[in-house]
Amino acid sequence: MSRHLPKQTAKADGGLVAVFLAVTAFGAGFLAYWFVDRRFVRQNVPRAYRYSIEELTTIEPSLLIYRQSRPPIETGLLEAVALDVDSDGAVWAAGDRKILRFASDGRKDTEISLPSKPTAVKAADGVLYVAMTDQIETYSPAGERLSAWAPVQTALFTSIAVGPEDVFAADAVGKVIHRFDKQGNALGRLGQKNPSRGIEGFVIPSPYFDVLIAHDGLLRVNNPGRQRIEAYTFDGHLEWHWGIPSVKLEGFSGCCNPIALAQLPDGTFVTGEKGLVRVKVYDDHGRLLGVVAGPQQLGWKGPVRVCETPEECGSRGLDVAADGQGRIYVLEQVRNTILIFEKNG
Amino acid sequence: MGLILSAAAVQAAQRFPPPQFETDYQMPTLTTPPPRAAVWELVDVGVLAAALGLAAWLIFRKRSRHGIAALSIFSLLYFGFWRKGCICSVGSLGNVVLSLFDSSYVLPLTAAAFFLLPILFALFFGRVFCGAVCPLGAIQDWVVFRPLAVPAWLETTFRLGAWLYLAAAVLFAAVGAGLLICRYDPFIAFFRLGFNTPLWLLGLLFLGLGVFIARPYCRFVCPYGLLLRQAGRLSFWHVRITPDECIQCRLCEDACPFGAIQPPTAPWPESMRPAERRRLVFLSGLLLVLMGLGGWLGYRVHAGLAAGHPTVELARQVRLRQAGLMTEPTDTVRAFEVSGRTLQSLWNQEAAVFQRFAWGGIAAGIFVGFVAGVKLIQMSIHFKRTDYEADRAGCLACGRCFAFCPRQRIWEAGKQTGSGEKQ
Amino acid sequence: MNPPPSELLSRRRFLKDGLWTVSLAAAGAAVAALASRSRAKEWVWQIDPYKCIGCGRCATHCVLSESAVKCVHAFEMCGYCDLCTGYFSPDPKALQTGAEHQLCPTGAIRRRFIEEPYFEFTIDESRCIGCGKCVVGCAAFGNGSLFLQIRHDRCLNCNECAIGRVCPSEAIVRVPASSPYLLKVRNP
Amino acid sequence: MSSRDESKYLLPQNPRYQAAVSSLIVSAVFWAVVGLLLAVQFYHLKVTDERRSRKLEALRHVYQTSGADESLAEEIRQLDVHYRRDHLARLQFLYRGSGLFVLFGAVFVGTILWVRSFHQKPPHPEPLEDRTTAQIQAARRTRWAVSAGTAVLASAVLFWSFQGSQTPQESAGAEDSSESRPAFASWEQMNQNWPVFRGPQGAGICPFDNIPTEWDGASGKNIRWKVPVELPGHNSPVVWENRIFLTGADAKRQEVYCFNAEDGTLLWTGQVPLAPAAQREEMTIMEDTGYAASTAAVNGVFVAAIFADGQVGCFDFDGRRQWVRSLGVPASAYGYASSLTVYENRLIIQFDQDYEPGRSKLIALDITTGQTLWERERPVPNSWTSPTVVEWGGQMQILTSGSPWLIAYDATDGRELWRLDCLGGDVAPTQIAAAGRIFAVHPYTHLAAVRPPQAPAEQMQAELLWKAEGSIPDICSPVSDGRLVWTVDSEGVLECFDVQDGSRLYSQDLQAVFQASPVLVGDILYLLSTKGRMILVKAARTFEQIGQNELPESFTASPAFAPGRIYLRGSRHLYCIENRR
Repeated sequence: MSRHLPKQTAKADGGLVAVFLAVTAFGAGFLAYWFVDRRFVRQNVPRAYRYSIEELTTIEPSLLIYRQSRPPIETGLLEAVALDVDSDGAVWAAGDRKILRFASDGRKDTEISLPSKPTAVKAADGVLYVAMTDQIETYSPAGERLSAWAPVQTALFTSIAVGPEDVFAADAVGKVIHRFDKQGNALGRLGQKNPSRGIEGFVIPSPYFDVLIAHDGLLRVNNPGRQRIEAYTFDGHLEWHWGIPSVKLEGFSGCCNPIALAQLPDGTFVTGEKGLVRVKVYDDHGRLLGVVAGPQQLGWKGPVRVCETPEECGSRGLDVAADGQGRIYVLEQVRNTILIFEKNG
Repeated sequence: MGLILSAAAVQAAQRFPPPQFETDYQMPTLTTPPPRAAVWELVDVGVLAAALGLAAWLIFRKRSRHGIAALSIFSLLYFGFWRKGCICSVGSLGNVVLSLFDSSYVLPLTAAAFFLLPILFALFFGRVFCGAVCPLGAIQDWVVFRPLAVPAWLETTFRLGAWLYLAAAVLFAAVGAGLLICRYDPFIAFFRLGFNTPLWLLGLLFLGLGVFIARPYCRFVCPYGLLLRQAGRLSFWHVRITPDECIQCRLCEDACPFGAIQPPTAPWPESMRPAERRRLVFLSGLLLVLMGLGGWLGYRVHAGLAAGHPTVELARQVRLRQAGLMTEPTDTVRAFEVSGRTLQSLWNQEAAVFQRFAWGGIAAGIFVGFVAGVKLIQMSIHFKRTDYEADRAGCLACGRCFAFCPRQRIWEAGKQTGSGEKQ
Repeated sequence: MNPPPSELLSRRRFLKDGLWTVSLAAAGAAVAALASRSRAKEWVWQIDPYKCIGCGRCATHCVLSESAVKCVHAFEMCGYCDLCTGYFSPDPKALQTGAEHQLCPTGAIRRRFIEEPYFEFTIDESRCIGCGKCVVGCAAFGNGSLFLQIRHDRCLNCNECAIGRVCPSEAIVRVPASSPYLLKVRNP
Repeated sequence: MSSRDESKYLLPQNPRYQAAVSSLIVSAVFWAVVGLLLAVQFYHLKVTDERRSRKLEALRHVYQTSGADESLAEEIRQLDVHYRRDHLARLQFLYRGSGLFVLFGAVFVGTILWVRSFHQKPPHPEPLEDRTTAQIQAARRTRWAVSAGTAVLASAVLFWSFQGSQTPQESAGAEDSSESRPAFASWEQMNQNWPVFRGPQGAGICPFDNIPTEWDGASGKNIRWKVPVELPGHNSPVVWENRIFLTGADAKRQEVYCFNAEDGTLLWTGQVPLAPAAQREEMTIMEDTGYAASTAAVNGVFVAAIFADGQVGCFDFDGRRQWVRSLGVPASAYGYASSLTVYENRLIIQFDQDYEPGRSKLIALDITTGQTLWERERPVPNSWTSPTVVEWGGQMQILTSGSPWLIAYDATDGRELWRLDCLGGDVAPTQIAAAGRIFAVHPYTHLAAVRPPQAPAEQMQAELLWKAEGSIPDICSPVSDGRLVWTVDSEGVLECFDVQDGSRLYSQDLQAVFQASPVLVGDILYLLSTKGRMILVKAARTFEQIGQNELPESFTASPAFAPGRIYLRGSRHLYCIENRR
C-alpha cells in the first residue's frame, strides 16, 4: 500500500507572512464591514418592489376650504367608533362600552355606560339611539335606558338615521338598511340586490356603512364597494346615485370608500374616506365642492400602521358629522380624537 | 434581534365577516407548512455526538488520517451542505450568551447540546471537533496545499484578533445587537448554494488564504475555537504523534501545517532565574494595568459600538429627522412614526442600550486586557517537554503527523500482521 | 533547596489532575446550568404582521435567492372586492387581469370571479417574491387581509435572520416552532 | 520511498501523472467557466433585471396616466412575461450553478491532491540548532510581538473612539424625493443664509447679529467646535440653516462635505468623480488654487460644487447625488478658481479659459437635472473671479469680471445686458455692488466704480464713474458699506476710498498676508490673514483697529457667517466661533 505523506509545512519569512496575514485580515474586515454590513445591507429597495402613495397625500392648499376652528376633542376612548352632533351642538361619541357627551365648548359633561360595545349612535329629538352590534337601544340624554329593541339575527348596525316616524339602521353584515318604527318594530328592509328595480346591492367589505335622512326627505346611503352614494326613498326605490372610483381628489379612493356621510345645513354632503384619509364636500350630484381635510390634516403617517397589539390596528377609519352652524366634526379613529372644522372666511 | 413574542399575543382581532356567497363557493384555508420536525433536531444532535465519538475513536484507537479525512467530508456534507451550516457549534455560542442575558429567550436543547458536546469531548480527547466534525474546519482542511510555517510570535499575536472577536461577539449577543459569529460566517454562502451574498467573496478569500496559511479561520478568527483551545489544554487524553515512544528522529518537525508540533525543550540556564522572577512580577503588574486600560478603552468606544444596535440606529435617524436634517424619512423612521411610539420611550430605550454597552464595553475591554496580559505571562513560564509533542491547545486532531512518525509504520505493520497486542 | 525531580513531577501531576477535576466539575456545572435553562423548544423566525410596513426588503435581503417570505391571504378578512387595491395599481384603466393593470411585479396574485360582485384572490407562491407591494395596497385601503409570512418549508432558520437585521420596524421575531406562524386570523 | 523519488525524474513520461495533470487543467477550466457564468448571471440579476423591472414600472405608469393605448398594454404584457421568465431562469441557474461551482471546486481540489501525490518529498530535518537559545529567543520575540500587537490594537481602538461619533449619514429611503418639493428657496431666504461665496449676493456683508468679536484658538475661548476636514481646498464654507457645506479634493478624490452646524459632525460626504485621466494631465494645479478652489453654492434644496477639472456635482441635503456634469478641464493659467453662484434653479458657472477665443463661457445649468439651460460666450481670457447675482431695479442680474470687460447678464435667460471696458490683467477679485454702483478691481492697477444703466429703458450703457489707484489687490475682493469702500491686498495694505469720488481716505499696513476676502459685520471689518489672525477694523473714515484674534492654522478661505456664528475653514479644520454665555 503506497503511503501519501501530507504536504510538509514550508519555511517562510515571518515578516512576509505577517504582512500577508495583515493584508488579508484587513481585506476580510473591509469585506465584512463594507459589503456585508453597510452597502449590501443598507441598500435601497428596488422601486418596483415598493408601493408609494405618499405623493397622493398632499392637497393643493387652495382646495382646502375648511380649517380647524377649535382645538380637537380628545375623547379619551380606547376605541372610538361613532359620533353624532345633536341639535344643541353637543357632540356624542361612542366607543368602549360608553357614550360620551361633549358640550359645545369641548368639555365632557355626560358619560353613559353601556352593556356592550356600541357600534353606532344617533341623537334625535331628545332621545339617544345606540346600536350595539345587532341590537338598538334608546337612552335618555341623562343616561337612562328607555327601551331595548329586539335584536336582528347576524346584523351589525353601523349607523342609525331617525326621521319623524321612522328609524333606519344600516346593517353592514346583512348589507341592507332596516326600517323600524319608533318603538322598534321592524317595518322592512331596503337596498337588497334587485335587478328588476335597478338595485345592484350594497357591497360592504368592512364595517363602515352609513345612512342618513337628507333634507329632501330621501335616504342617503354609502355603497363603499361601488364607491358611491345612493339616494333611496323610504320605500326602498333607488332614485339616483353619484360618485366615481379614483384616487384623484374628485373620486373615492381604493376598494371601499366612502365610509362616512353627513349632510350640511346648506344641503351639501360631507364624505369621509379611509386609507387615503380624506374628508370632502360634494353637492347632491357628486360635484366636488372642496376638501375639508386631507391625509396631512388628519395625521396620516403612512399607508400601513404598526401596532403593539392587533386590537390597536383594528379600527382605523373615521366618522363624520355636521352641526346646524355648518361645522364639520371628524372622529379620527386612530388617535380617538374629534377634529372640528369650519369653513374659511 | 427582535422581541420574543408569545404566539398568543398575536391572534385574530374581532373580525368583520366575509361576504355570504350565494354560490357554493368554498373559502380556501391558509396553508401553514410546518418547520422542520423537532425529531430532526434530535437527529442532528445524535449525528454530532456520533461524529465526535467516531473522531475520537479514529484518532486514538485507529490512528487513521484517512478515517479522519473521510469523516471530515461527511461532516462537511451533513452539517455544511445538508444542514446548510445551521445550527453549528461555533454559532451556538451566540445563542448561549443570548439566553444568559435575555430572559425571554429560552435556550433550545439543540443549541445547548451543540455548544457543550464539543467542549466536553475536548476535555476528554482534545479538539476532535475541529479535526473532523466542524464543517467550517473541514472545508478549509481540504485546501491546505502549500502551508507556510507561521512563526509562534506571529501566531500568538494574531490570535489576539480572535479574542477581540470573541469579546465583541459576546458583547453584541449579550446586549441584543445581533449574533456576529453567524452574520460573518464566511462559508455559509457556499453551504446555502445561493449566489447572492457578498459572503461568497469572504469565503473565497478565506479559502484562498487557506492554501498558504492552513485553516486561517480556525486559527485566527474562530471564537469557539478559543474555548476549545482552553478545554484542549486540560484534555484527559491528548493526541500523540507517536503510537508508543518518541525516538527523537525529528521527522515530524515540519509535519503540522498548523504549527502545533512542539519540539522537546532544552534546559534553561540557571542564571536566568532571577531575571525571570522579576519579569513575572512585572508582568503580573502589567496584567492589572492592561485590564484597567482595556476597561477604559472599552468604555471609551462603547458609544461607537452601540451604533451597531438597531435601537441606537433608529434613535440616530429620528434625531436627524427631528433636527430637520433628513428631508425624506427612511423606512426605519417612517415605521417609527406610524407606530405612534413616543419619542421619550425611544430615548429611554436608547439610554438603556447605551448603559448596557457601557458596562459590556468595560467588561469586554477588561477581558481582552486580561487575555493579552496572560499571554505575556504564559510566554515567560518555562514548560518542560522531553519529546516531540502536539500542542494541546493548538492541535486540531487532524492526524496528519502520524504518517511522519516511523513508529507509526511499525505499529501499523504490527497491527496488520499480528493481533494488535502492541497496543 | 530544590525538591527532587520525582517529587516535583508528582506535584505537577497533582496540580494538573486537580485542575482537570476542577474544570470538569465546572464543565459539569455549566452543563447542568445550561441544561436547566434550555428546553426542548426550538425557535423559528416569523413576521409579526402588525409590525410589518411592507418596505420590500424581504424580497431582497433573504439569504435564499428566492426569499422565504411570501404573501399569504387571510380569506376570512378579505372583502372579495372587485377593485382590489392589493391587486390593481392605483386608478386602473379597467378591472382586468392584464399585466398593465397589476400592482404585483411578478403577477403572483390570481384573480378569479366567484359571483357578482365578488372576486377571489389567491397567491401563487412559486411566483411571489415577498416584496409586500400588495400588502401595502391592501392595508392602505382595504382590510389588510394580505400580509407577509415566513414560509417554513423554505426558511433555513438561520441563527440570525438576514432580513430581520434590516427590517425597519423590527417586525421579524422569534416564535416557538410549535406555533410557527403569526396569522391575522386563527386557522381552523 | 526511494522508487518514488526516482520516478520523479520520469514524471513527464508517467501516463498516470499526465492524466492527473490534464484532469487538473480540465477541472480548473470548468470551475473557472462556471464561476464566470455565475458572475455574469449574478450581474444580470442585480443590474439587468432591476433595470427591466424599473422599465416595466415606468411603462405601467405611462399606461395608467395617459390615454388608453392597447398596443402599449400588449407590450407591457409581453415584456412582463418575457422578463419574468428570464428572471426565474436566472434564479434557477444561480441556484444550480452555485451547486455546480462547489462541485467543480471539489473536483478541482481532488485533482490538485492527485497531482500532488506525485510530488512527494520525504521529510528532511535540518541540522539541530541550539535549542536553548532558540527557545529563549522565541519566547522573547513572542512577548514583544504580543506587546506590540496589544499596543497597535489599543491605539486603533483609541483612535476609533475619537472618530466614533462621526458616522456618515446613510442615505436610505426612496430615491426620488425632489419631485414634489420646489427646487429652490426664495430670494429672501437666500439673503437670510450664506448660500454662496462671500454670502448673500456675494457682497461680503454679514446680515446677522451677535457675531463674536473675541476668540482665541490657544485657549479655546469662544470656539464652539472644531472638526477636521479630510481633503484640502481653498474654498469657503457656505451655510444653509443648520448645514454647512464645503468641498475638498486631491489628485484622487473630489468630495463635498456637509456638516451639522450644531456640533460639527460630518453628516455626509458626497463624491464627485474625476475627469478622465487623459484630460486631467492638462490641468494646472498651483498651490494658490489647488484642486478645490471654487466655493460651492446652495439654493436651499440642493448644493452644487465644481472642481479644478471642470467636474460639477450636485447633491440634495441628505447627500444623495443628483447629477454630475463634465465641463472639460478648463485651460486656466493658475488653475480654475471661480466660485459657483445660484439663482433659483439656475446654477451659474463662470467658465473662463485661456488660449482660444470662444472658449470662455458663462453657463447656467438646471440645478435639478444638470441640463444646460443657456450658455453665453465671453470675450475674455481666463479669470479667477466669481459671478454674483444682484437685484437691480427689480431685475436679477449676473455680474462678471474678466479682462477687460465687466459684463452683466440677465439672470433668467442669460441675455447680455451691458458691458464696460474697465478691467485688465489676471482678474481675481470679485466685483461687488453697493450704493447703486459696482466696484471692480483691475489687479495692481485700479479700483473702478461703475454706474450701471438705471433701467432697461435706458440705452443700456454703463458709465465709469472713477478709477482709484493705490495698493490695489490681486486676490482679495473689495467690500463696501455704501459710503466707503475698502480693499486689502496680499501684502496687507488696507485702503479706504470714498464711494462718491474715489478719494483715498487712508492706507494702512496691517503687517499680515491676506488671501481671504474681508467681510463687513455691522460697522466692523473682519480681515482674516493667512496666519489665522482675524483683524477687526472699525468701518470708518479713519483707521482704527479694534481687536485681533488668533487661530493656530493657516487660512485662505473667506469666512462664512450665520446668526451669532463665524465659520472658518483652515488648512486642516473647520471652526465654529460663537460667543459663550
